[in-house]
Amino acid sequence: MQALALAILLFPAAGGIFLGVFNWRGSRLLTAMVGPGVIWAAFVCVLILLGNNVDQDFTYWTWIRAGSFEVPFDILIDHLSLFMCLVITGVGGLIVTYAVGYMEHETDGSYARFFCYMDVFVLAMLILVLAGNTVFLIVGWAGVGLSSYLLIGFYYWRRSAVIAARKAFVMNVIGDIGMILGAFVLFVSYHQVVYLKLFPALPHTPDATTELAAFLLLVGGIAKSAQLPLHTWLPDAMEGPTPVSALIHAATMVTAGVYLVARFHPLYDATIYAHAAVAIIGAVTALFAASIALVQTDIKRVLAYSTMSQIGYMFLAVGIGAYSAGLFHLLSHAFFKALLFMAAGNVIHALHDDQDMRHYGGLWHDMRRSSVTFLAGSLSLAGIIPFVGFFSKENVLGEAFSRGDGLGYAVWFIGFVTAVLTGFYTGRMWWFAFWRPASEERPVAGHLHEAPLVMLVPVAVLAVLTTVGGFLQIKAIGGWALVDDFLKPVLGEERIRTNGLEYLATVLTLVLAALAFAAAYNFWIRGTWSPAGWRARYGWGARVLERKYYFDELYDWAFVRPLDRLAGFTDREDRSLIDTGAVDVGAYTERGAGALSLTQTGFLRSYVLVFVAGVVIAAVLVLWRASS
Amino acid sequence: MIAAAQVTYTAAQAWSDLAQIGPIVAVTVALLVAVVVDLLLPRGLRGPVVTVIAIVGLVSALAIAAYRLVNGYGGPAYFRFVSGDAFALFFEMLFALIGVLAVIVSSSYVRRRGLYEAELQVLTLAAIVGMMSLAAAGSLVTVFLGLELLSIALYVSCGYNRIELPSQESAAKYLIIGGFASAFVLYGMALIYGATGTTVLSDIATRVTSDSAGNPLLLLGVLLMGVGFAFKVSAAPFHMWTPDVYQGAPLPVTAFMSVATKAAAFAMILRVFNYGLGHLGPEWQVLLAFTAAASMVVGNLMAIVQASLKRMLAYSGVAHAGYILVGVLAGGRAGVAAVLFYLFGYVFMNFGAFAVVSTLSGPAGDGDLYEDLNGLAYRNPTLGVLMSVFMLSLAGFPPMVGFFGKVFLFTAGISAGWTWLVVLAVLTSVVSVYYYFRVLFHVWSPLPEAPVRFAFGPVRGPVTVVLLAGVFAVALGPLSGFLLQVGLNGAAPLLSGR
Amino acid sequence: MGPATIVFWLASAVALAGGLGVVLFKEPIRNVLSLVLVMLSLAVLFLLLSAQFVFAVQVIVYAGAVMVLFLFVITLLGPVREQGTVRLPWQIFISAVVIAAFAGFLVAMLRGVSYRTPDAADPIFGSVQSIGVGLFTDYLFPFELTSILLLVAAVGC
Amino acid sequence: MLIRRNPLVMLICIELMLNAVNLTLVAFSRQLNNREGQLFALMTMTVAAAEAVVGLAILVDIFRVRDLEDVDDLSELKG
Repeated sequence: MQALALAILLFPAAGGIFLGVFNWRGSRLLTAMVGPGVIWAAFVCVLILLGNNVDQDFTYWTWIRAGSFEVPFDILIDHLSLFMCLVITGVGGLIVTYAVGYMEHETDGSYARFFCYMDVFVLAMLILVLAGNTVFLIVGWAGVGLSSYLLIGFYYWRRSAVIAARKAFVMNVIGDIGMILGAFVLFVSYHQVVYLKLFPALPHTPDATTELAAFLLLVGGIAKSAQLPLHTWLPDAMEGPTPVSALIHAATMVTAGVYLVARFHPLYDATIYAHAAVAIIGAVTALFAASIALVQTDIKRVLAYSTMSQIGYMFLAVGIGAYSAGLFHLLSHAFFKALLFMAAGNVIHALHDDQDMRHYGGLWHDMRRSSVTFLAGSLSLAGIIPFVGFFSKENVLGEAFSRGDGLGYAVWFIGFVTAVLTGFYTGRMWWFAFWRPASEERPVAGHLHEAPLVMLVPVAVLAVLTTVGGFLQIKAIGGWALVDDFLKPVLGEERIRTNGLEYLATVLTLVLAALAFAAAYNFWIRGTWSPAGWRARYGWGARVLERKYYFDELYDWAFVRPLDRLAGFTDREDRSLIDTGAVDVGAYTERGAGALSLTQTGFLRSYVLVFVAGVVIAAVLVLWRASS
Repeated sequence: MIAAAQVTYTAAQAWSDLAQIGPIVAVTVALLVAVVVDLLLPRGLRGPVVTVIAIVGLVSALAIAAYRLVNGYGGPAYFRFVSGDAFALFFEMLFALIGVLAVIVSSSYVRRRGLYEAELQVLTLAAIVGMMSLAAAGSLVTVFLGLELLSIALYVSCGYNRIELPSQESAAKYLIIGGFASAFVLYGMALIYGATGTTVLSDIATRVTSDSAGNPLLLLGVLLMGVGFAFKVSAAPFHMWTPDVYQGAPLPVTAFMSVATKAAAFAMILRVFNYGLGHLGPEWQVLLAFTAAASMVVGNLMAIVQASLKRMLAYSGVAHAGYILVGVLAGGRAGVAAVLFYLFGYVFMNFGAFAVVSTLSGPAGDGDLYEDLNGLAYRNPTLGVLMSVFMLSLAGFPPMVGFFGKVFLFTAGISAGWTWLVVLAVLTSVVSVYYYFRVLFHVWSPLPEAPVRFAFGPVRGPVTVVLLAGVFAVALGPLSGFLLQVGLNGAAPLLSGR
Repeated sequence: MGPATIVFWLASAVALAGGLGVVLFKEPIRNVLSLVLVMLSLAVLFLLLSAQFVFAVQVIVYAGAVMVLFLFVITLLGPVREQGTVRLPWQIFISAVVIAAFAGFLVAMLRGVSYRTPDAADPIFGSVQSIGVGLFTDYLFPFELTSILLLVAAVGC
Repeated sequence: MLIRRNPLVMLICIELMLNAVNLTLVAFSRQLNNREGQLFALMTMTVAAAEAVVGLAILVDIFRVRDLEDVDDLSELKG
């Protein structure tokens, strides 16, 4: 079993190395076999481990030993990590298989490069969830950031892609710092990095240290999961190829924050403010993202904002302590969002990479199979019974409602409003892009080609899962709770619901979301209530939403430009701050004497002056220290 | 009546002392042979032969040091003026390794630039002798002489390209500011000698106790020495020379200097401050904390705006000096081991990066602008991939060695209570990601339309070196446990006194 | 006030004057000659401090050989008088401030300095013999290092 | 060092600094009855001589390459 646990990591690693090093110019068929193959192999390993009911911390060797600081290379196999591995390798396998068809237009080198990156990404993600200590968690965490950077910038000849990649990377690195500092705080306070030793050492009552550590880890979580206020990278990340969006920006990477909170649940259970912050950030992000999704016209961006919104639900759930509800929503979201992205990918593929919904229409006739699957995903996203999204969302909101305190009701209410908005923008997407008659701006005028089998089969599998997956956990109708039971060894018992009212709330949510979905038809197809009229009346609102609440502008103003200025300023330190006036004089000399133009800086004397000034500062410090 | 009669120095003693400085002897012998050979052989043969001699000398130094380290030999020699302990052996191995790499790179470089070869190798060997003595020093006198030996050898190497003004300018600047800093160090040493009556570090360690902290002579001595040491590791605000000197010097010299001087200077700081003046901790710590913080901020910010890789790496070196100082400040077993570990990793990643840049130089000059790297990954995939590895490692990206080095340094720093400094270090190292990744953008950008400024010459030597450095930089990540153990062994002699 | 004290004050005054000359003169040749003056007066001070060997080396090697080298280079390059500068107009002002601050701190630091009690008296202190024994026992390793140092200097120029 | 602009004079100033150190060393040596200070001073002289020689060599090289009257002309490397 020990070898098998390691094999989960070794398969994608081997695949990545093979494709990256040996198969640059190798056979295309081999690439198409190896790329998804290794992920399926890892999936099989996970299944075997699951079948044998393994629950153990495997230590392979001790990586670092320095006094009390000891980092073993260990893989923690428990129900939580297996659950995550199932999602990553299962859904990931489907997506990478789908990519075999989607990326077919790439050149051979690019084709291998794509699958190499994908395998590396899956590897990093698996390290992240399998790590048994905080150091390896950081390794995986940063590795995920790096590979996502590579994948977003996959079309590196497109400037926008490169910029988006850089933006994602910077945001992720901000998160990494939080993460690293959090791990530092934990290590310094409790002298442990291994989870199984760290968690028992945590106090059970809140104190400043645990709050601080939990907040810092949360910074890592919100950056990776694109929650407020570190969310701006996710919509831009849609510059990557669609399978990347499906894998990274829907199913796996962005849910890492949820996993993090669940993994560190002993820490969050011991805190008050940090834990509540998780719920509040999640709820606010859910509402915020859903409102922006109302006005987006790029289909992948709509999906991106809906991803943010759904992850907000997950944060909300883990923030109120309903960990397995959050993870169930993670699972369900992985199903339906990957489905939506891939079905949308089929359409984009058929329409020659046009992502603007306004140019769509008539797809119901031309691409029936993709449309049906997209409908399943949409209904699930909107939370319509009996799709998986209904059950998981109901689970989250029900837990919030039955919590019975102010926080619970508050986040429930936000979640409820979001659910209605979700129904509306999902409906808009569906009616507008698929149901409406073909737009005259459609880039492909005639009949559209349905996607090839290799792309349709994974979509179909996910469609089936989306339709029946809800029956894993049907608390809403008083049934069983397989996910709760499965995760119980790690996350503990879920609360028993005592409040009967929440079923009423559930019905209310369902009805209103369904009505909103239907109302979108009136809005966008029948034109009973014209969007143009609304826009005329509330133009400022639309503008705010279209500019995404001006977050990008805010960051540019608050961070990017001052940093540029600061860097420019220090740049001139050598030149003019110290040699005040030297630049002008230098320019004067240049004009006057021509030859004497080498004079602006690099003056030895000012170097010596700075040196002596440094000595004076040092002397002040030493004197101050000695006299105190 | 004469004291000389009492001095007995037997042949056995002489042999044992000589064995303690075995690696230094090996390099010195190579140096002397090289000088003689340089005079005797016809011009065409000199370069290759001297190169071979240098490599043989360095490799045998490496072997001797490794042998002695493994067998646990080592102790003071020559009336405690020099020591062959594990700390010294660790650095001697490190310098021998860098030396081999540097000799190979410069051999290829000077041929491409059409310069004389033999003298540069002789100077490199001399600098290595100086560095090794510095790491092995048991007395302030040895420290000073080692420092001067390496500095003077480097002054000359910087101006090695005698017909180009930048090279000359770099040498002159380095010499004048370096001499200025040396005078500071020396005055500090004189004051320490005045306060303690000895220059032997172990005696100083016993004579300086914590209650002598108020002694102005010691205080001033620490201040002046600390300033000079900070200069040598190019920590801000004593770093002003670094970018200019790095940019002007011939590339292999810059590469060698950027890593070896830094390692040697840190060996010196550890010897003198952490060991000799351990009881004055609070006094020198405040000074080094100030320079560390200044280095991290200034180095990282200035590096962002550079257009030349040499200058960027110079400022990044300033920043790294700041990080390493965190470990020095932390002190103790963990801190010193972390410093040794980081230096070992840093040496290979930084040298590797410079070696990559050195392959871009041709008869026309050095290709050290970002633009010169465009499409490197497609022109020479090996170099491209390894350059990316070095940059990731310098940026402290897991699972490269740079990441683990930072983990060790910062954990040691936090454990010792330097939390504010570590937080600053983490923040600034995030800033550093920005400029390291800029290099990656250029390396992986598509091939330029215009013809590249510098085509590849015969670069098999440097490529080998880069490959070696890359292997070290990558392999050290997984092997970090082992290396840290070696570092801990090396730290032990410094701490046994207390 | 014995003769030794008078010599001390005289030599000190000459050394200080020479030091100022080194810093303030504008023709290199005068700087060098001032430095020679400083060195000779320091040599006298060394003698007063019963360091005969150091005295000899100072006169012969330093003031003699090294300074001649300086003079040689200056004559080789031709005497250049420093011109008034247009560059770095603030340099002198800032320098003055910084140096004043530095000097102030030095004084502040050295107030109340206490010296270490001397070692036992050494009958041959300062003699050439004492230095010789020292050079070839204690200072053997540093001594050898200086030989390499000089070799490098020879190779380097 | 701070106000002189002739590189030669800067070298001379360094020599002056080293001489000051020598005086300190020898004075301490006398005061402590300890010969180490004198030995150290001898080493310093050697170093000073070597540094002066190398420095002069570099400066002569520079003067050979171009006519330089002022250390401020050594400012091609900058930024």
